[in-house]
Amino acid sequence: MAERIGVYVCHCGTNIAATVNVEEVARWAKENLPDVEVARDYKFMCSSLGQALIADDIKKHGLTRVVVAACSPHLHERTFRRACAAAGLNQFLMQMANIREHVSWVTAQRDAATQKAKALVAAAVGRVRHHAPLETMTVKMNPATLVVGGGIAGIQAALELADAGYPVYLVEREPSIGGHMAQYDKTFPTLDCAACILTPRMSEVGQHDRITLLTWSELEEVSGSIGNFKARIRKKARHVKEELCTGCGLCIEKCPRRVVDHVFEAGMGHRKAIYTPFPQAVPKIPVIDTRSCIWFERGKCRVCEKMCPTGAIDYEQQDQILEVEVGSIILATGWDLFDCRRIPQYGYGRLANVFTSLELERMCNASGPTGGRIVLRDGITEPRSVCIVHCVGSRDLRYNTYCSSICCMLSLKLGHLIMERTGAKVYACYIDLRPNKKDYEEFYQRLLDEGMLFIRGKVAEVTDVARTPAEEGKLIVQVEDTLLGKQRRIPVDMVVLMGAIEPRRDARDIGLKVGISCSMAGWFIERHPKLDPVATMTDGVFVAGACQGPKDIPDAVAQGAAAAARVAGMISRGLVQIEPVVASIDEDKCSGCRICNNLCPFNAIEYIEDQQVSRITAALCKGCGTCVAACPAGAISGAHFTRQQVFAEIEGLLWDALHGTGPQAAAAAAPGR
Amino acid sequence: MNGKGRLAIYWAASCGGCEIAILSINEKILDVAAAFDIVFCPCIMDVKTRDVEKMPDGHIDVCLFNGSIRTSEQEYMARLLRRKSRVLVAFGSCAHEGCIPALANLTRRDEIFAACYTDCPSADNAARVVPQPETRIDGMRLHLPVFYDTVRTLAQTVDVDYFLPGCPPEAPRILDAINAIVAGRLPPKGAVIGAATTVCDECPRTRTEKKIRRFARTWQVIPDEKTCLLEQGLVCCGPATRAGCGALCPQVNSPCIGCYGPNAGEEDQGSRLMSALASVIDSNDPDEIQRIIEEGIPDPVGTFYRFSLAHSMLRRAALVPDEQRVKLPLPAAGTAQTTGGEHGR
Amino acid sequence: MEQQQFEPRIVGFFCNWCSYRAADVAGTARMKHAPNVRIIRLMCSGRVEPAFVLKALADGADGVLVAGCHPGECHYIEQNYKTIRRFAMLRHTLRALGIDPRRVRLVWASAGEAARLAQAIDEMVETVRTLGPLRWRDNWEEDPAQREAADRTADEHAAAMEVQ
Amino acid sequence: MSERRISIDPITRLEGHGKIDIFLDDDGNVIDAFLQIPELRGFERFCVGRMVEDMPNLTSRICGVCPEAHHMASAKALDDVFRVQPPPTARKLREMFYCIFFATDHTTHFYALGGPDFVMGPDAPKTDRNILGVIRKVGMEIAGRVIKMRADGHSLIKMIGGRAVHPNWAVPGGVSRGITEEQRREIERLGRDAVEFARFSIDLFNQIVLGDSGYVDLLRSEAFTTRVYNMGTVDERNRVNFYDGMIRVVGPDGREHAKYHPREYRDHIAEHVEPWSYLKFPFLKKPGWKGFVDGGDSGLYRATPLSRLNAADGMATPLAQKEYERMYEVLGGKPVNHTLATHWARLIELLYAAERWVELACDPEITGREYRVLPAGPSEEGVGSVEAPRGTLTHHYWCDGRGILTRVNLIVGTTNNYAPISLSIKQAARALIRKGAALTEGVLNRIEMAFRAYDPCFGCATHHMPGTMPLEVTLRRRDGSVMERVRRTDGRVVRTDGQ
Repeated sequence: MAERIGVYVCHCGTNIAATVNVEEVARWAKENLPDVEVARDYKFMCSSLGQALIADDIKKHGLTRVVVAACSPHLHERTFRRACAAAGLNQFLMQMANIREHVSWVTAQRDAATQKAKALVAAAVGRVRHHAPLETMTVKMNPATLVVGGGIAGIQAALELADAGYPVYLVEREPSIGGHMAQYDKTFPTLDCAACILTPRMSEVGQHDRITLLTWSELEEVSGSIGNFKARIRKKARHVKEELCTGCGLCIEKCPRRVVDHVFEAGMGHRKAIYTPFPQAVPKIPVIDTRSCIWFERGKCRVCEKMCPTGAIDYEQQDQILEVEVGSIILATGWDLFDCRRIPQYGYGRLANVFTSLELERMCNASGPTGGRIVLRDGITEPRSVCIVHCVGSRDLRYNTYCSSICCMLSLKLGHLIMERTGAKVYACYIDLRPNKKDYEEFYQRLLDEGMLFIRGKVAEVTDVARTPAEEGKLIVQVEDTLLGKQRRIPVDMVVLMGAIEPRRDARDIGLKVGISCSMAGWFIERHPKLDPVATMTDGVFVAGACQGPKDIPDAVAQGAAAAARVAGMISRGLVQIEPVVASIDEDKCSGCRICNNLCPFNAIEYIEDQQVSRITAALCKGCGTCVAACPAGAISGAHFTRQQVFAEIEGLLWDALHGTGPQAAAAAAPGR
Repeated sequence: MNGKGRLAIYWAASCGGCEIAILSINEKILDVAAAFDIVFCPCIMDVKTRDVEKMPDGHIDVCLFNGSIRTSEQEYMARLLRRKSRVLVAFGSCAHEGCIPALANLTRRDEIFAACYTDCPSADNAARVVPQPETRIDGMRLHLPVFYDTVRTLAQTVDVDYFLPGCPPEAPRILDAINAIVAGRLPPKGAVIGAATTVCDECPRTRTEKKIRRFARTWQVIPDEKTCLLEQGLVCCGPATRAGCGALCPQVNSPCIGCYGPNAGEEDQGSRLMSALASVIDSNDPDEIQRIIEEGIPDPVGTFYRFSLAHSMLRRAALVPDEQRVKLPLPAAGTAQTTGGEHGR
Repeated sequence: MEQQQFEPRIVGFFCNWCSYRAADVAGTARMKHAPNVRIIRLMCSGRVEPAFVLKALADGADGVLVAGCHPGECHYIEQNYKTIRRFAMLRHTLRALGIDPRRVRLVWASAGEAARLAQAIDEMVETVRTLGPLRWRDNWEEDPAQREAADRTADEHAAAMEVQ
Repeated sequence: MSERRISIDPITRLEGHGKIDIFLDDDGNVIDAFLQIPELRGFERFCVGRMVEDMPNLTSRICGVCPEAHHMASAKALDDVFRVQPPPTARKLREMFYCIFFATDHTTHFYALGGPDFVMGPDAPKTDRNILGVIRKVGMEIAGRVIKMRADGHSLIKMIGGRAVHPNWAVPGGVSRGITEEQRREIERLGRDAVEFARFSIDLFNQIVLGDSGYVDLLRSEAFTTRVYNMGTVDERNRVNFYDGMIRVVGPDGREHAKYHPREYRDHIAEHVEPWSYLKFPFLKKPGWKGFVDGGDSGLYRATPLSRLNAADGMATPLAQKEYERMYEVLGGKPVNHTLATHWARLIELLYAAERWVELACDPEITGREYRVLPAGPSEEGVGSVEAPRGTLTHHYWCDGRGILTRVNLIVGTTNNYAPISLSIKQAARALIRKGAALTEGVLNRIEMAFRAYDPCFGCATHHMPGTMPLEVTLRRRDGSVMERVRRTDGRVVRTDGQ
């Protein structure tokens, strides 16, 4: 059936008309292009009068398609779509031809410009004929939310949502929530006690009736899409029956096996084979570490079992797989510390008294391995001089180019604690100091007053090879003081390395599971770095905290809250809109060859084993069209960018070559050989 | 179709396999004889072009025309049979898409003559004789049809009603078509009578997601008989090739070579295959990608357009490849064309 | 003389997020460049099928320019890597068909790189100008001599008369 | 002096285009006769640039009537290119497959193409002179056996090679897939039927032809006798073999002229080119090209069932050997130069093919699992040769280090016979067209019989596409004006036959 197409050529004042013969283009379109019912030129199509012009024609001439030749669709596509919709024409039956940005503004040659404008209009007319009316889809929103990661960011997000009255599943891979913050003693710049502000939030989570807390658990797989995700979660065997355990701690006390704790204590302290990471752990229920448990090793012992007053120990316990259904997902998986061994010249792991920031954090912690005493590896001697090395693995092309952003403040905090508790002389070797937030600069000034010594220069080496008697038995920090412009050798008792904040080693796998991607560095990519910092390219999936980039506690908390707010908004609306520009598979044409199966980064394509066809979940599809282009059977079509539409557009663009008009089509007409 | 219909079977530029395929419907051929009077079939009976020329236009109910068009004589026969037939069916890959002989569209008449007559390793042709449209031997005149540069499909020569794909079409599909015609259950004009999915649909091999690190040449691997050949690195045309054969080649452990042409609604089989195979190359490094492609697919046109070059969007290789053109700095349009042109002949 | 000069027709396939915006910015900034490239907007360079390029060349384009986001910056995460793969395959095939690879070009342009894009467009137009018109359909346009030959067959038959 | 031309355009009941022009003087005597082949496909050229391993599939499209022959010759050329020896199982599978094809193909020719001339008789109404006529004459029961024979052959070819027409099976170093024991049993069963069918066909030939003195005279007549060299492939004991062996050439006098390995073909034969045909004329180099004349001094040779029997010392299977001996006994010793005896020879080959097929089907190695070995890589050159039903078929490839073809040469079954066919036609024309003698359709058909005996496949020959146009004889003056035309008017009759 023949379409009735309206073509509107905009002067845009003189922006277009000065270079393109707009009247000619309109006249030509009416005379030469099939099914063009009306073709007009007008001063400003985007003005309310211009829009009214279109609306009237739609009614008067019963137009079924509209082409607007004006500026870039990025500027006014919405405008003209609304105008059409208002006049009762489906908004997707309108096509724009960009004759300003792509024509009148890039050339001064009037003929060439007019010729090109005609081509673009012909293309739009050719294309729009094949447009289909599309409707935006809506899906119901499941009010439950999955939060992955029980650090401060995840805790914040979970509490915000739970307090708003929505159910939350909080998944944490360690036996307790709390994350890195639980390892700290004080927090900068206020120096208030981390535990004092964190533990109340933790127990809130533990007790909240809307939060299902799943510790010692990991995310296995995610399917579905915004509004209706399905998540499979592996609840690792604790070998302690949660429903029976009272958290009395007897089992831990009596457990004969003591092992170094590399996770929570950062290798500075010990724990038992059955343990909770720290006294205030939430939940209090311990976990048997089967790799070090004597019973699991040699099949004897069972002391904990004997000791347990409630018979909660269960050596036979198996991993469980839980299926939860949620409407959205918040990733707050946090960060890992840079492995300082990677920089051998700093001697970590070789020179006893070179420490990492986390190790020092644990030492400072009153409930830590040393009860808060800062000592050398011998566990007795207090250092009389300490050097803090900044940017270890950050701002360094060989490791991470980015700035870990918290180390400067961390260094100041540690410097303060060291001086406070040992009176030692503290140096800090830095590249730049970046105390760039509220009250940070003040804190820096305070440390200057307290006598912390700052040397601007990147440390070249830490060694124990003395050159002078004064250096004997010391660690010597080799650094160029770029302010004094000379090499310095600073002999100290202790060196603290400010290791970089790195993405979780398995961040990419997690990203893959939920269909979001990581930057080159490995941080999850947000939808927009400024305007949409917690959403991602996958609808219904949000990120919060350090998994999105290095950040300190206040920022992590802010993001947790922000993510929660975004989710709450969608839940309260109850429905979510989905763009109709998506791909779909004609299952009769699909032969199940599975070429398309791993082409979608958003996991929108699934293979239906029993029917031997692939299927696209519209809600997950972003409409990029890559699978459409790949399908060897031509079974996949991309709404609003179908092969038919693009082909028609190409033919339009080349109207002068095909229909033998224009400068060289004349030549083309001449016999070729 | 009431009463007996009139059937014609003609071969233009084809290998004769289509006739053998028709004979291969075996005893069913007698049913056909019952439904149709065969009024023209030079392969098996002595009926003449003269008779066809004498027939009133539209006298033949159905003409199964196999073979492509590459000489003046074939073009003449195509026009003649179009005129005389109510329903003209492009039968088999040659008439439909050009088939393997259309790979000749990668060359030119002069190159073919050179290879066959003047530069042929076994020819004894010091005089460099090549066939001529007309030869006179003391007064005796002998004519040969003109040999074209480009192989054309039937539809590129005359108006065609239906297409039957395959090299050759498998017997069951032939019967389907004939029965459809007899029962008057004809699809809309211009339709390809065949399946609307691709060979994988009929292929019993197990498939998973595709990640290709290397395209293997068929002589390089003995493929496992159970799993998808493409996943074993072999360039199997199955994913981009219309079903209907029953995936015969994969079942003898050989990759599909694409004889049924593109899937329903698709025009250019090679481009679909190209796009699909490239998409599943498991590398993001341009150099590595280049290497994988060049080592594994040294002959892209012969691989992707093995059966469909004449029917493809570009139809043939440039008569005058860009690199053979005389390059002038910023040539005026006219000049460029004529210099380009002169190489054509 | 100016009119005499061969003006290539080049079809552009630009992704919605980076390269099409870059082309817009080039306009907004009034960066003058060759008007020979006629741009089709697609959501992603990953949507570009070899068939699009073939179609353009067959229908009279002298060249094709595909533009997308820089690798690693794809709006759809990694789809432009598929573009790289397909493009390599396509050029490999076009070379075999006697088409100079320089007629078909792939460029990356972020929304900010208007100048870079405009320059790439000018370069490409000049390159194609030196390559000359492609005028692909001439490759199979019928040689009049061929039609005559076919008609001759007809005449010979027509001239014939019957004797039993 | 007005010159007259008879144009038989085209010749029918063969695979391929063909046109015969016979020039007469005013007395109506034949001056000269030309067999023109009006087409060409140029595989030699367009296969250049392809992947060499693609050739078995590409070249099988040279001819849909004998794709198996090209498939096999090509596979053997690849074995040579890749310097690889297929394991015994593969070798035997290929030969068995090939014998099945041979039996099927010979059946088709005898009953559908050449046979009608004998079964129906050269002067029978042309409308009956075709397979349908044969069916009517010999009866549905026999027709059923013919159809079954072909159906069995094709079903086995499909079972083994993947497809009934254009198999996709042979690869350098063997075949892509072996056969199972149950498949083997089926092959053996149908093979035994084939042997019976072959014997039955020979009996039929005995009754109809040898039982009819008219035919025997025709067969022995000078008009159908062409004395040229005979070519064929022989095994180590000089017995006929279709799949593999040495090429042996025997003179019209029966003496061995040459025996060589297919790789050396260019030392022994060359091809002559004429401007009036797209097909080349191979000839033996030693005697050389002397034009269209026969005898020991002319380089013309035949490669047909008859020449294969002439070139060999016997058949490798018992029943066929008996028939072989009987034929030479009846026709007066070797070599036989009576063109029409080719039909007889073809039936003897049919019998041999069937027997060999059963032999191989019963070979314990035939179901072996080692049916393919992987080569290291391509060398620069390779030649492969088999006996196609219509003559010795040679594929010769050159390729580069990547296995991309740089040059291709093909000498195809029928091509070998182009010159002798032209000669036979000339001889037949000279003998049959004389002043005063009425120029009947029957006469023209006898001329056609001269080449039909060769079962020529110009589809193969010119790697052009076959397609025949009906027979028509036009007598013209030099100026081209028509003097008279003889034509067959049997189009309608066929229709009425159908009812």
